[in-house]
Amino acid sequence: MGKPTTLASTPVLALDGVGKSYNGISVLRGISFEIAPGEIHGLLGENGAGKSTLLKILGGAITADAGAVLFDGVPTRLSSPRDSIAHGVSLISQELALVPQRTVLENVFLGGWANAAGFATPAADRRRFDELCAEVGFDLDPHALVASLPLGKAQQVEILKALARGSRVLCLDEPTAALAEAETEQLLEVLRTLAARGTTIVIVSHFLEEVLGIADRITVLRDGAQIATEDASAHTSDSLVRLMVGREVAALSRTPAPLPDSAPVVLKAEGLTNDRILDVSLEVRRGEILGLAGLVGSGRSETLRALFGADRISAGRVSVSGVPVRRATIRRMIDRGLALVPESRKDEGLVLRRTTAENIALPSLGGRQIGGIVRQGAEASAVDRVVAMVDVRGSVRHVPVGALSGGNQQKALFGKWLVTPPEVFLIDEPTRGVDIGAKVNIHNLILDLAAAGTAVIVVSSELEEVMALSHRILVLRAGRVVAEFPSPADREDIMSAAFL
Amino acid sequence: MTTDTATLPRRRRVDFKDFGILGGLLAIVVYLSLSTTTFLTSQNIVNLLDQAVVIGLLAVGATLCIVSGVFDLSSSATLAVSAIAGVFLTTQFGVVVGFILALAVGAILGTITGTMIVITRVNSFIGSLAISIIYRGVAIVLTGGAILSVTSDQLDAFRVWALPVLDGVSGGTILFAVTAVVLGLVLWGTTFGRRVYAVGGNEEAARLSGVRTPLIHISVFAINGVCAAAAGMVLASRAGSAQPSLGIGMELTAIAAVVIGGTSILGGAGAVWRTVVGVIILTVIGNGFNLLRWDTTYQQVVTGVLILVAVAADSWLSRRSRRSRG
Amino acid sequence: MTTDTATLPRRRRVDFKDFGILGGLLAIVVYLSLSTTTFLTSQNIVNLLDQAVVIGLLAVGATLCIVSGVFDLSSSATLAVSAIAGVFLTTQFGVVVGFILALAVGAILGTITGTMIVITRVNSFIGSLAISIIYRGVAIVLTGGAILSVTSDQLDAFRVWALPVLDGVSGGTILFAVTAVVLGLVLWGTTFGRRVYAVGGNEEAARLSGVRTPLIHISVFAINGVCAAAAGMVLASRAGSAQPSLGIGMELTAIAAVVIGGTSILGGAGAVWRTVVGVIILTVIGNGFNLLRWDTTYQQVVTGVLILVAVAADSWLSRRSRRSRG
Amino acid sequence: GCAGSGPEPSADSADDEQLSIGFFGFAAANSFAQGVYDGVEAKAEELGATSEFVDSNFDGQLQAQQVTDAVTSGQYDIIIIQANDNLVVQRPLEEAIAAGITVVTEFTAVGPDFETVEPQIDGAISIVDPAVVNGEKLGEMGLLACEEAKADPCQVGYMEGFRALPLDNARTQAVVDTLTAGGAEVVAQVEGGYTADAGQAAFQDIITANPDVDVVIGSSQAVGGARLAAGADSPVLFIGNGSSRQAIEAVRSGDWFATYTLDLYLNGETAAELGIEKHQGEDVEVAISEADLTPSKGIGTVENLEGFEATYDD
Ligand SMILES: Nc1ncnc2c1ncn2[C@@H]1O[C@H](COP(=O)(O)OP(=O)(O)OP(=O)(O)O)[C@@H](O)[C@H]1O
Ligand SMILES: Nc1ncnc2c1ncn2[C@@H]1O[C@H](COP(=O)(O)OP(=O)(O)OP(=O)(O)O)[C@@H](O)[C@H]1O
Ligand SMILES: [Mg+2]
Ligand SMILES: [Mg+2]
Repeated sequence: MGKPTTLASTPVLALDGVGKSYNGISVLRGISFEIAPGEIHGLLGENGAGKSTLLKILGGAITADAGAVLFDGVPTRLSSPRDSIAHGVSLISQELALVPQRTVLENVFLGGWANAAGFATPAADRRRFDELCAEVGFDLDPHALVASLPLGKAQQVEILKALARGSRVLCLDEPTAALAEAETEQLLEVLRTLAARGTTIVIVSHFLEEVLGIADRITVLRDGAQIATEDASAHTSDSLVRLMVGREVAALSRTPAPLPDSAPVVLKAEGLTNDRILDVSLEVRRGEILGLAGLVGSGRSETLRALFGADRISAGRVSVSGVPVRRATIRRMIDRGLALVPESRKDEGLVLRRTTAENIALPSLGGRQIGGIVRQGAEASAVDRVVAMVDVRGSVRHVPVGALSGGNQQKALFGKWLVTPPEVFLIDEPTRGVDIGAKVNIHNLILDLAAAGTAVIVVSSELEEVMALSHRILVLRAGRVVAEFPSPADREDIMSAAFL
Repeated sequence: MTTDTATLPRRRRVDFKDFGILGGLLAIVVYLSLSTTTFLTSQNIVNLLDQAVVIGLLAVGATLCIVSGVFDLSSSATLAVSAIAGVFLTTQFGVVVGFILALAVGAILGTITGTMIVITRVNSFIGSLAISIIYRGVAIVLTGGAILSVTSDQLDAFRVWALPVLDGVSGGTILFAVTAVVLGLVLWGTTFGRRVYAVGGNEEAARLSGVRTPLIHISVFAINGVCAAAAGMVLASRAGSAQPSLGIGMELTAIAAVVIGGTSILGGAGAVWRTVVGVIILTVIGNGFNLLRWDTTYQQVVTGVLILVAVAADSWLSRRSRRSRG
Repeated sequence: MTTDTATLPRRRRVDFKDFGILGGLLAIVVYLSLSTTTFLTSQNIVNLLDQAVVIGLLAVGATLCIVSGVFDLSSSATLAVSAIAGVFLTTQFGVVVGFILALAVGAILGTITGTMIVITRVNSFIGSLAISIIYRGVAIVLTGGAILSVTSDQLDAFRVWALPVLDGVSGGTILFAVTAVVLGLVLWGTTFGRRVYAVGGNEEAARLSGVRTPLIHISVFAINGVCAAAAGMVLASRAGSAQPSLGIGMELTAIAAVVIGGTSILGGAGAVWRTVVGVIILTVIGNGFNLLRWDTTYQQVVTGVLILVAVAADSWLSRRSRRSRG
Repeated sequence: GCAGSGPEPSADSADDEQLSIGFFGFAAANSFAQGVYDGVEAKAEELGATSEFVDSNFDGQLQAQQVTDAVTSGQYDIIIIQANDNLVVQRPLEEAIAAGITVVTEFTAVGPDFETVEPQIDGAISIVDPAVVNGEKLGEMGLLACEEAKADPCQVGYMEGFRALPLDNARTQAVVDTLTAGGAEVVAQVEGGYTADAGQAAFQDIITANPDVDVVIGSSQAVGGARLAAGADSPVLFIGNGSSRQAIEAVRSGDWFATYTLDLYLNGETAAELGIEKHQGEDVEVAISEADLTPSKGIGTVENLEGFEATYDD
């Protein structure tokens, strides 16, 4: 493999043998690399490789228990976020560190508001806010509550927050995982601008092309160990995958199985309307994968939730296998064979404090009981079967699912619905925050389910994903269905339909 | 296929966290056994259990509520109304029917509380506080402020929960033990229990998994109502009568016992056995003070310190043994 | 430039939610003005305000705690200890110094409570409950369970918080008004206030942004301690003395007032003016009952119903005006 | 009543209108308070006045508010009050007197002194049962029981009320002093509160720590629970504080040795009568100890209770 590259200038940040362990299990060891001012450094690795852990150490959110972090060559103790902030490090973590009940303006200057004798002077903050927005080209309402923002906008708030502190080193943990294409592009552009002005950037992402497109150098982690630190230009996606996984990975080459014309319609919706979507009609057939494309906020998630009975509809009808569903509730929809993988694992998907096994068992509890008592044996074997099917690693039965890495959590989320395979699978962002290997895994799972006769509706902000998986694609804009394309569709066509 | 080989922290079968609170109890018990001759007598243990009954019943019911993510501050008012109804119905229909109907009244009141909170979607803490004020008022209206007694020929049978029935063990103790075991099993081993944990841990995730979360909440309120009614009937059995002020303030002691046991007030985690330990800790502290003949002036200070130490130890151990990303 | 054309719901400057609770208060006030001749007299309004003082002081302090994401159930015990200390120190050093030192004692007790909770990292609810038991015990130890009075020549000066000082308005009312305005401004307009909101809204986010969250929590406990001490001195001023049972149970009423006002018990949202409205609603309900000469038997039922209606209306309006998936 | 009479209280309207009595009892939910109220109500009716129970539900602050509001509304000519808190209501009652309302403190004294029967508010009538007097009587009964038990030294357990209440502490002190002065030994002081439940637990602990205890004293509710916990063949002699039907019956049947006895109905009647007379300008006695209103002076042993009728329940 490539040899370690040497830096042209003195490093702004250097790691020397950094390590961290939890309960005696080492999740990070002997990490040593240097980053030059203005460099964009990509951090890569599979789920659970230790990327977030490393960033959290830099951000002062956790403390390393081995090695040293050096700023401008000086060893520095980072024992709290305050220390890191004082050294000009800002961490934008996967779970955004914002206060949802407060305004954008307040969040941007969180903890460091302009003030006169302790009294906040919002006018001064406002001026600085406008300057920052103009600098990076964001369009944010300073008085909006963060809770009301879509994720992409919230992400922008985080970036402004980092800029407002005048950070020298910006650490971003999967910043684009939840963003749509246009937003991703915009974000990457902002990062390039910042780097050009001398800000050092460390970025974690599972999108290898994206990293290759932006990073000057990359570091690959595997099982907490540093595998390589090299120039990005020396690599392709394939070579990176080999480094990350340690062997070849089957490429994303499968396409959906051909759909027989005789396949019956399983789910049919007519004129679904509520306060987020307008007159949405669609149908999916047995074994078909229907993709929903659109910009963030176009109403894709709302469509899935409405179909699933999770949100009320003010007009419209849904029928399953030709039988209309009256007054749809989630329970009824599940009984009719529907399943929903929601967009946010943490908020809507998993009960983080409970074990993986309990989470997987939850939707199908009713099927394994005698007089209300759980048949533990049946549950154990059902969970084992599913765990093997989706390939969650580790002793999942007794660990709170919140302690798993993002990829494994996502697999558990799928597993919930696979105990009794659904007739209709509604999947919102199937691979958010998932590594390349797991992504292939999940894609194969979806394709296999469809091949076995499940009707699937998949929503993804990654257009490639939608295009690769679907038989047919609907494009939504502002809550309406505006176009339909059979697969293979043209990327440009979809984009233009989504925009206007 | 993925090669996520980073090993997950294996779960120790015997969890440190579990020892936190048991260790605290053990320490107190050992100390009292060594420093008094009376603590470890069978009579004292029988007494101790009997003293734990009322708070115990309330606390076990509160455990289900708290695990499911709600508070029921109306439980002691439910206790009073149910006991008043129970005494009245006992005078009408006899002891057995009276007791069963009292439990039914408790279930109905709990269901009403739960339904109100689910429908109005107010926070359960303040909602049940308001409802508790209403129920206390109802208790006063029902009795006209008087005390309601059972007839004197019923008194002996009515006192079954207060008197020794089995090797000196009181009827109340047996009632509590049965309730704790049954609800412990319900929470641990039934589909209902699983749903209770799920709703408490993440209501939206549970809802999207097809759990009818309002139904779960109403059910735990109803169960808590039954527990409160049982506690009320034990109190009434001891006094031979019921009155509107019965059990005032006990809901807070019950919640304290639940939390001392280590059940999280955030919901989604906890167990009935933990609550039983919490209740026994509280009872033993009071009992120990009296047996040691310590100046009762200092009792409250020491009680507070012991609770704080127990809870802090539990929180420390649980952080040490299972760090979660939260 | 972004191309996100989906319009976000712009935030209405005048929030519906804010009207929920004011509307409730207004309705009660209008009803009472029309159905009694005495409600809208200046004397009655002066009385009303005076009646709101003690709960008001406690509730304003509790608002800061709750907004920052903690509960302080020890405030009424802090009230008792501070008042006892205040009365004792008054007999030693005179009325003015006694009052100031009482506030200092409150601040110290609050700081201790906060520090204990931050250090042991136990849930504030149970932690402060344990500490409240300790403080009550301390109050008993300090007084030997007796009443502590100021000397008779101090009595007139000592009663300043209980007596009319300005157009019939009592000193206590002025103390409450000043406290509410000051703390309202602190929460609304200072960087400290913003930190309090941030810590309550998302503690981890605040921490990662460099906010010293333990310090914020200790500060709100300290402020709450000062408020409790002030409330204690008003009570002591009314009685001319202090005793260990002073203010028992008032912390719950204070929390109820905070929540009735519409401050979220989840933290991160709320305001002092809301709490003042909540306190006044509670006081007006009681006052109205007395003036209407309704049968006090039903007072509790009606109070409970009114609280429930107020809270439910507030929750309904806030859901209507800002839908969140939460 | 004078619903529309405005904020000005009107003592002068007493001449042409029916007098109105507000009975500010401990709590409507309290049978003891109701027992006294029965006497108030009967006497008021007899003398052509109206009466009303004002429920403060054991809340001292609330009661103070109610007094203040009563002054505002001018609703009552006479206030008879069982103070939930001996100090909080002091000031509002002074205002009431200043506004021309006649104030009678009943059962609990208002003011810091737990020993005196004299009114501690200028111009009020005091028909009270001072905690210290009550404690001394309990101690006296304890010594009688010691004689009966023929134990030497005689071991007595006392189940106190609440440690946080000065009134309870004053009573406890009087009980202990009286017993000790009489040669008995107080071997246990445990919080027994005012419920059967708490009494049961307190007694269990007392008997465990002191198996030879001869006499146990406590509130009538607590002794009810204690008696139950002791079992039928226990040699312990019990003394209750309170003269409920249950307590009187227990003494009569020999379950208890004695109980402190007050005639609530008579106390209520006396309070109403004196209040009305004073309001009409007559000179009346203003300091009465309630124990003195019963022939037995409060000592409720079986022989003293002959013919006594209890009027409330525990
Ligand atoms: N607080 C913790 N306690 C115990 N183990 C932890 C903790 N935090 C992380 N881990 C473990 O450390 C390992 C590395 O986790 P980390 O979050 O750094 O992975 P990652 O590379 O960011 O993965 P992903 O791509 O899924 O986000 C995982 O095995 C994880 O389970
Ligand atoms: N809780 C909320 N409060 C206010 N607006 C919301 C809320 N949730 C969603 N929205 C808005 O509703 C619209 C539709 O959202 P929806 O989630 O359906 O879009 P989407 O196409 O799935 O996009 P995303 O990729 O963000 O999930 C967007 O404008 C979004 O900002
Ligand atoms: Mg990560
Ligand atoms: Mg979406």
